[in-house]
Amino acid sequence: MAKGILRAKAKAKGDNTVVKIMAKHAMETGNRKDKSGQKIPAKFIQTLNVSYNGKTVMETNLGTAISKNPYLAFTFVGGAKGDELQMTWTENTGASATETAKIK
Amino acid sequence: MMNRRSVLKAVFTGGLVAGMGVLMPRVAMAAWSKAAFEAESQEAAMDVLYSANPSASAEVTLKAPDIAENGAVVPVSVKSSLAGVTSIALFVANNPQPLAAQFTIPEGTLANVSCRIRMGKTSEVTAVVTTASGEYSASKEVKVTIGGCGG
Amino acid sequence: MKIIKSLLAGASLALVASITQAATSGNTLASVDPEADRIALQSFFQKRFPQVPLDDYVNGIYALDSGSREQWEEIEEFPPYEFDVEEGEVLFNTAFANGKSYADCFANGGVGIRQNFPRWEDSQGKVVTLELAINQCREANGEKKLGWKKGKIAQISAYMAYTSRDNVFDVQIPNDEAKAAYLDGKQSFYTRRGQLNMSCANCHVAGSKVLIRADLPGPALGHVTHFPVFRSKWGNLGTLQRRYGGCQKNVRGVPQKAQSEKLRNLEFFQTYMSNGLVVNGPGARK
Amino acid sequence: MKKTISLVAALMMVSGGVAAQSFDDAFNAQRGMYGKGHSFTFEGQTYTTDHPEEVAAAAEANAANAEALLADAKAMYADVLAVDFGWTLTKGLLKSANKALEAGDFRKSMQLSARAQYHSRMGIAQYHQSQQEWIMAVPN
Repeated sequence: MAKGILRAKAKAKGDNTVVKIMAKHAMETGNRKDKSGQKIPAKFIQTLNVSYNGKTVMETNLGTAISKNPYLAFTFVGGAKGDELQMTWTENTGASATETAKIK
Repeated sequence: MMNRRSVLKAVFTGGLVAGMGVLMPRVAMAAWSKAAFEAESQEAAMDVLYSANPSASAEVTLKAPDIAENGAVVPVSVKSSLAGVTSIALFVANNPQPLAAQFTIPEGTLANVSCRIRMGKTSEVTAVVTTASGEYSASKEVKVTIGGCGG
Repeated sequence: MKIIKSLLAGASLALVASITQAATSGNTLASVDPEADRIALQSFFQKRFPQVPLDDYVNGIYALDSGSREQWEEIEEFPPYEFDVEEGEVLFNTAFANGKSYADCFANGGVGIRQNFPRWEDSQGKVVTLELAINQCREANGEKKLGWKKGKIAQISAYMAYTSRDNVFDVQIPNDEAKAAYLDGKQSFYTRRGQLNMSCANCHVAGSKVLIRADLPGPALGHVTHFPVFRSKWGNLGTLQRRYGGCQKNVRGVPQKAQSEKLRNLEFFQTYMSNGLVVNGPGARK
Repeated sequence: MKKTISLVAALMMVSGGVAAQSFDDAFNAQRGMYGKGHSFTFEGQTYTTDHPEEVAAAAEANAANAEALLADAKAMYADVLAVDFGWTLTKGLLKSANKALEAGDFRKSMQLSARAQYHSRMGIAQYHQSQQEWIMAVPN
């Protein structure tokens, strides 16, 4: 299953769309040590941006104080059942990807 | 909402990325600010981001538990009834790096976000809401206890 | 006699003071009455927490602790085990090298059957938990066993529980051998272990309104309905038997082995106690 | 944690469950009140509040005694594991006792072995006690 790391539940509710996103990610802070006492290097999602119809509806900058499997919920005006959301994440390592989700 | 002072400060503290972000035309918020996210005190982080100290406001609502079930996953929500909210930021004062997240709120998106944060120990959690007229905040102490067994 | 005990031992024995010897169900194969046990446990909790509806016990500790419940409901908005259910489904549907799959080992293709486990298997003369059945299925098809406590086995178990949500637990005790296993599990549940000299019941029955540091122990009723669980403390998904080992270590006892006869019987007893409640696993816990 | 453990000790003393004071009750009451190294009389005889393990640990500190005590403690640990009632800290105590023995610190080794043996003896007692008493905790 070539699914990305993001899972989204986007629901059209009246004039609004409620978006809930969770990423499968350890959000390593860089402060933890492994069993041999070596620091585990920081590896976390730095930004997660969501757009709808080419318009940005949410931009986030995240730090290491965001929990493992980061969660984000917000609501924007507009959006209709069947439409698509674009979600772009970038890691502090430079890794990045865009994933999509349908509004239900 | 950064002015020249905070730009200078950001650059001065080695926050090259933050500085550049601010110098760019302000498309919503600045890029990920190393200076702010790596600042080791809430004051320093706020200094990078804001020109003045945010003032407490009843129109900012921070929802967080009194006692966190588990400091690793603390559900937090922020909303505001203020007009023209452009961004929301979350700080955990006693974390090694207090700035937890920034959310840019474009027009058409409600000033109401939820996320889950990590807390190393009991701490004040502060939400700062940015509007055209400045920064407003709400704070709440969240207790992090050493668990017993956990249900 | 009990009064003397609680006087001597103070607070912790006082917990037992209100409890008298079971009259209707005993400690021998002839006298033990599982149904009476189950009803007695239910009425114990209903007497103690009259405001909590019976159905709510499937939510474990969150049936009793409102502060935690709010956070849990927030977490359940997008629970961390969703990835595991997804991965469990993929694992469940991936064929073995011989072309067969898990679906071939279970009734109804393995879907919606969580409520029938653990079950007494006459042919094996023992209690078979869902996780044991999963590994038996693998071995019967020439695959290696999975580890018992976390990872793939927990994910498969989570998926199978997920497909069984809202089905009513229906653990059967078909004969005296099964009853003996039940009795053994019951004894384990009420037996004090470890340096702290505590039984499961000390915390999860008698102690269900006593704080352990900042935590309330989960009520024994409905205790097993939401497993496997994603515990924030673990940061991943784990099986009930992983939790058993953790509990036994918490009271400073050398833990019994996962899927040992003792722990399988304990799970058999505990699940029988939750008969009538629904499957709501997998769960999210602190 | 200290508090919990002393409570545990209190629980241990009620093992007999007989109203008239048995030797165990008397011993435990005296031990609880005065700690080790105290003398008391029970039915006309004088006893001390020391556990048997403490008496053994107080023997002359030499290699032979330390080795013997460690061997006893290990044997009893095997016994308690056989009935499935081991305590978690015992293994570490035995390990430390072994280390101290190798380092030539016989007194320390004997004290650690004695503690390990006490754990195992209590675990075995817990096993026997639980066989009788578990049913009393069942609600009805």
